[in-house]
Amino acid sequence: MHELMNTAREALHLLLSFDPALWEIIGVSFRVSLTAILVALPPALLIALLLARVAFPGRWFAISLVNTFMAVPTVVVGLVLFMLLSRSGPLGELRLLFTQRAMIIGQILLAMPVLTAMLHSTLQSIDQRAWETARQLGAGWWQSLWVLIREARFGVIAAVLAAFGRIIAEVGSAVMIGGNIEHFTRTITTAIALETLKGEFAQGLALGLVLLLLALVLNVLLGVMRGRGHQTVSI
Amino acid sequence: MHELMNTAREALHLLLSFDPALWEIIGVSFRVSLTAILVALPPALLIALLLARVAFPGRWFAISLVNTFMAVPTVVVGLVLFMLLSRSGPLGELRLLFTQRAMIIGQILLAMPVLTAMLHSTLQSIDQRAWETARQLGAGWWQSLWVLIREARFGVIAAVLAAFGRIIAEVGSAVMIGGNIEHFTRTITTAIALETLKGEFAQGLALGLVLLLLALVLNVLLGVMRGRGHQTVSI
Amino acid sequence: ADIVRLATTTSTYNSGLLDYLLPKFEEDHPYQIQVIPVGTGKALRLGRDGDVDLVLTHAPAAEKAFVDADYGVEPHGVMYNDFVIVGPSGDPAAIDGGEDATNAFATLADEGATFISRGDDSGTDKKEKHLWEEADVTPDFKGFRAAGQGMGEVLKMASELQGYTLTDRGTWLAMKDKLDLEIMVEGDTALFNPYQVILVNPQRYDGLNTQGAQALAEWLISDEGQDLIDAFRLKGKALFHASAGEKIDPTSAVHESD
Amino acid sequence: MLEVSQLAHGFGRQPALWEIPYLQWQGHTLVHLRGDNGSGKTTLLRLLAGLETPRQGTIRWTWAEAMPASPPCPGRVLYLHQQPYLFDTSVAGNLRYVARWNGWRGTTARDRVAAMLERCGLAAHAQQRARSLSGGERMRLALARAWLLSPRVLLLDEPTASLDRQAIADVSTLISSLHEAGCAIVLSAHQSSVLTERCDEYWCLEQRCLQVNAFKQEVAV
Amino acid sequence: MLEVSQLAHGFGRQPALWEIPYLQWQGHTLVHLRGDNGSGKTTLLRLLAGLETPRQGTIRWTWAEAMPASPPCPGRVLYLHQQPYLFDTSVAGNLRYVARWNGWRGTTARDRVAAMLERCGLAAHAQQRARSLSGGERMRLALARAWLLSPRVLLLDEPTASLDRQAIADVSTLISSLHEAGCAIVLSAHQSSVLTERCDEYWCLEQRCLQVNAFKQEVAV
Ligand SMILES: Nc1ncnc2c1ncn2[C@@H]1O[C@H](COP(=O)(O)OP(=O)(O)OP(=O)(O)O)[C@@H](O)[C@H]1O
Ligand SMILES: Nc1ncnc2c1ncn2[C@@H]1O[C@H](COP(=O)(O)OP(=O)(O)OP(=O)(O)O)[C@@H](O)[C@H]1O
Ligand SMILES: [Mg+2]
Ligand SMILES: [Mg+2]
Repeated sequence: MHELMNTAREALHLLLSFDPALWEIIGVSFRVSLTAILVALPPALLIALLLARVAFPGRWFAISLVNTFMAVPTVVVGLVLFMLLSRSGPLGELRLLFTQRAMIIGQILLAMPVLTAMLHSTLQSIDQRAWETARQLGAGWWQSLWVLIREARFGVIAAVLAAFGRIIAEVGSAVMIGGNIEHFTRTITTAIALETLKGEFAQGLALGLVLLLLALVLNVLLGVMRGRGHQTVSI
Repeated sequence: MHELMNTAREALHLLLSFDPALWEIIGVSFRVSLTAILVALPPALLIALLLARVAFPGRWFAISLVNTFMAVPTVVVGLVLFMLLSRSGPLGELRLLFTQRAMIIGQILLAMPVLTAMLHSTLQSIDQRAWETARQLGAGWWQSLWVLIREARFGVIAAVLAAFGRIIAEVGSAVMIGGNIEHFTRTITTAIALETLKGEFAQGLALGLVLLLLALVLNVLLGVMRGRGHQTVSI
Repeated sequence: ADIVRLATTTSTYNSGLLDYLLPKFEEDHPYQIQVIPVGTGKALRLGRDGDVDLVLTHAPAAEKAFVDADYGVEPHGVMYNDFVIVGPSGDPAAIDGGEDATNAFATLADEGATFISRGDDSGTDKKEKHLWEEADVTPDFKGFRAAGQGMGEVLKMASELQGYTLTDRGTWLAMKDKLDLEIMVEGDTALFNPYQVILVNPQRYDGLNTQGAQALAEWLISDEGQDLIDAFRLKGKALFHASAGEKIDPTSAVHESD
Repeated sequence: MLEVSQLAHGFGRQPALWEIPYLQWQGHTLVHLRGDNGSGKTTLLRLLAGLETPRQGTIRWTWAEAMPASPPCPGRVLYLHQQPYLFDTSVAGNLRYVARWNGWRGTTARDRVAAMLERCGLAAHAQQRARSLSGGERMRLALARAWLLSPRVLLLDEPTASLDRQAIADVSTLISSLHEAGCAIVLSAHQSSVLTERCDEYWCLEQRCLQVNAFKQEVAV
Repeated sequence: MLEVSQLAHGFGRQPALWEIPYLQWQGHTLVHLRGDNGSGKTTLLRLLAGLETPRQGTIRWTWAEAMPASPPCPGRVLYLHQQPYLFDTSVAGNLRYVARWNGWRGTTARDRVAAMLERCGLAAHAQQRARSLSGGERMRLALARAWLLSPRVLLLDEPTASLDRQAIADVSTLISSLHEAGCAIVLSAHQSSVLTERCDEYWCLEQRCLQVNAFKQEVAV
């Protein structure tokens, strides 16, 4: 217990000391993960809409497949990307390995299944009349999609948060294709893994708390934005 | 490309050879993760219901907190549990470290936030009249809860799958508190991590594919169970 | 069976040495060994916290501190191998051929060559830091990259980025087929790499399996264990040299030509 | 018996929808609740069913028989939503829920469910998904669910709005027999029909007040 | 002009709800569509609006003016759900959506929205969340949304079911003026009212057939 308390204190100290090395790592983490989410969101939305609204043969299998991809271990994504981006791999010429760009690609791959599966379940639960009504009232295809998203906004936010949580917290692919290089591709989680490897548990835990504090700030901001959206249906 | 093809072939071979060592690892993985999900589900449901239906001061903060916990890195959960369960930690007397039981605890902690957040978003999207109607028609509190879950079954299944995907694919906490001990606490993901560490990428990837194949089987089964549940609301 | 927990570095585990040794030990002893492969730092930490019964590591300075602080008892040298400096076949920084590791490091810094450092406080990392000190450079030159990962990953990274790195010979041998690298410097006495087995101090924690740990440690330094270590081959190459009770001559470090 | 005093309710910071200084109802009659769109009929019925807490004032149900006093008490005072919520299962499944919740088992449950389906003209739709019913069929199913419980008091929010002429006649008959069996009923409806004509009492929400028996003539027109 | 031939539709493996060998409608009249619960009124209207594909047969809309021919063509043939779907925003927001989708901007949009709110008696509720409206107010909002578009043909599915007497009168006036402005209207309704009495034509779904102008007398009763 005592050690845990010390660690918490150390974490706060770390955060408040504005240690530039720490903020550099935080910057890399958030830049990579936020970019990945932003890039992954539009295609995930489209696929989710397709799966939720368009009847095509093999749809059920496609949904199962998306759900399955949620179980892809991060190391496996890391491995596959590594093999593709490696000098001896088919995309070696791009020289992407051990760059932030490669990490973003990895996290996009990790975020896609979570986003798609959650968005599918959300969009599917929206009343079919919503789409019909929008189309009838003159909305184009994209406008109707936008209305659906607005109607499903709580679910969409939950999906984005889940995906963001997954990729900001992941270490397997970040370390494999980022390489945990100081000042370049070291993120909070790869730094934690390193500290743990060294047996510096307190330091690792402190970094973890820093990550949590920042995630909390982000979530509270979102919570305020989203406002109080509970139903008051009395009819 | 060639290497990737070979690896895929090797994976199939591994799976079909019914190598007992492989199946042992698979057994550990699924036993641990499924147990964790089963244990985590009821409390997650209750908390989600509370957050979705009961107005109490600080509810929004509580929701943000749950969302935040989705961003807890697996290594951090591993670390904290490690420090608690270590011989020198407060719970060291339980002798849980490096056992499957400890891994289950770790995965419960990892599954809870994902489950709770997803279930909250699902239960919240269910029409308030569902609960009222059930109560009016004589359902008890638990029966009404059960009806809500049934009404929200697609979302509930999506939540369970997301949480399952997260914990079966995680390696950080499994390796920290399980210890990756052969025949005892080696799971698919810790084995992958080990193979990767050794540079045996093909072997690691093969294990990853095995995991995916099994997850796919599980998902297709669930998909069949869930059936074709798309709305046909015409009114 | 009676369970003994051994924390060891990934290098010994990944080379396959323990998979080769331990079944032979378990055959004639009533113990079952659970191996927990981690970094040196974490292995010693596990020992300090009493979560394992003994450790097998290769970081002399850290091990000395571990024993001095009474966390561990009965340290024994078990075996050794050595470090080598590896780099891309073209050798852009022109350090090849020498036996002088310090000199080679100084050249790397002067040339601003790409160098991948473990940067994880492991035994190898400590050795590397020591060499930078000897060469009188602060490692912040243009091509210096602190990866903070295990040996295998760092080797992979060096190969991908066509840079230099310092590695233990075991990992190097295990991985060199998959790498686009060659040995640049080897045989320097400064590149010596000894392994020790240390029991966790039974006075600090109840319920440690010290008896089993002792049996294992004694077996490792027994003639039987030592012969087996010497006989171990990875891809046809000897990897570890048994050294129990010897005052080792560092110059006899294994060479790849063995 | 229902006793309401000083009741007022509204939403947000708006003024109260209406104020009801005092209302007593023996709970034996068939009441037609009337009022313009937005006059607060739904709100009043929900308050009476205990689904909402009044901003001000009290609502008390008292029973001659010794039974739990305050709503919501399932099976005693039952409110039917204006747009009924159907559980996402088959039509028969919706009724089976009610049977299960009220502890009926085996053949009892099966018989009662089947009889009710027959009575409400839904037998042909028993296996259909409830959500795919037509507007009128939905309302019938909701009524069937409520009748299964034979509540002491039934609060029906525009039960006849989307029913055809024949259905209204059937519902009227059913309601009358329920009423005769001792069930008190308040129903809201905009349009007069054979059902509203059978009512004994008229409540009207007008000018933010509840007027009792004030417009019998007007309706009868 | 609407031309329907050999039309039949049903659900699952059940027999068709009805069969319509041939129907031609010039699209100038005000039509009252009638039929019992479950006779297939909603289904027919949805088919006409192009929201469903018929199991068999064809539906063709042709216009004198050169315009896209096949439904769904927004703003041309507009179907109003029996239970309208309101977007989860304010009442005014629901109308602003329509304005945006149809490319109106700035003051034009604002003025039209405000005028329509006024016309439909919803001005007082402009900022309220649409989902919290009363039953009648919901229907008015749905009507307001549709009117904003001034469609060529309007298919109204029981628009008056939950409206009060005054509202029905208002709606009748509005529908009449829309009709005079050239909008053809089909509306389904169970109960006769001032609105149904204004209809020029009667369609009745009876015994699995569509009978045109067959029951004018009966309704007038
Ligand atoms: N949650 C809410 N927030 C704000 N206003 C509300 C809310 N719920 C209802 N209202 C308003 O209160 C008024 C009364 O609503 P209520 O549903 O009780 O009317 P009603 O008499 O049932 O009308 P109708 O005949 O149209 O069903 C309406 O103007 C409605 O817009
Ligand atoms: N998706 C569906 N699957 C099966 N049956 C359906 C489906 N949709 C509608 N039906 C059935 O088809 C019949 C016609 O439905 P429809 O909604 O067109 O009737 P309606 O004439 O509008 O009735 P109401 O006056 O009650 O609104 C009903 O019996 C209904 O149960
Ligand atoms: Mg109402
Ligand atoms: Mg209908």
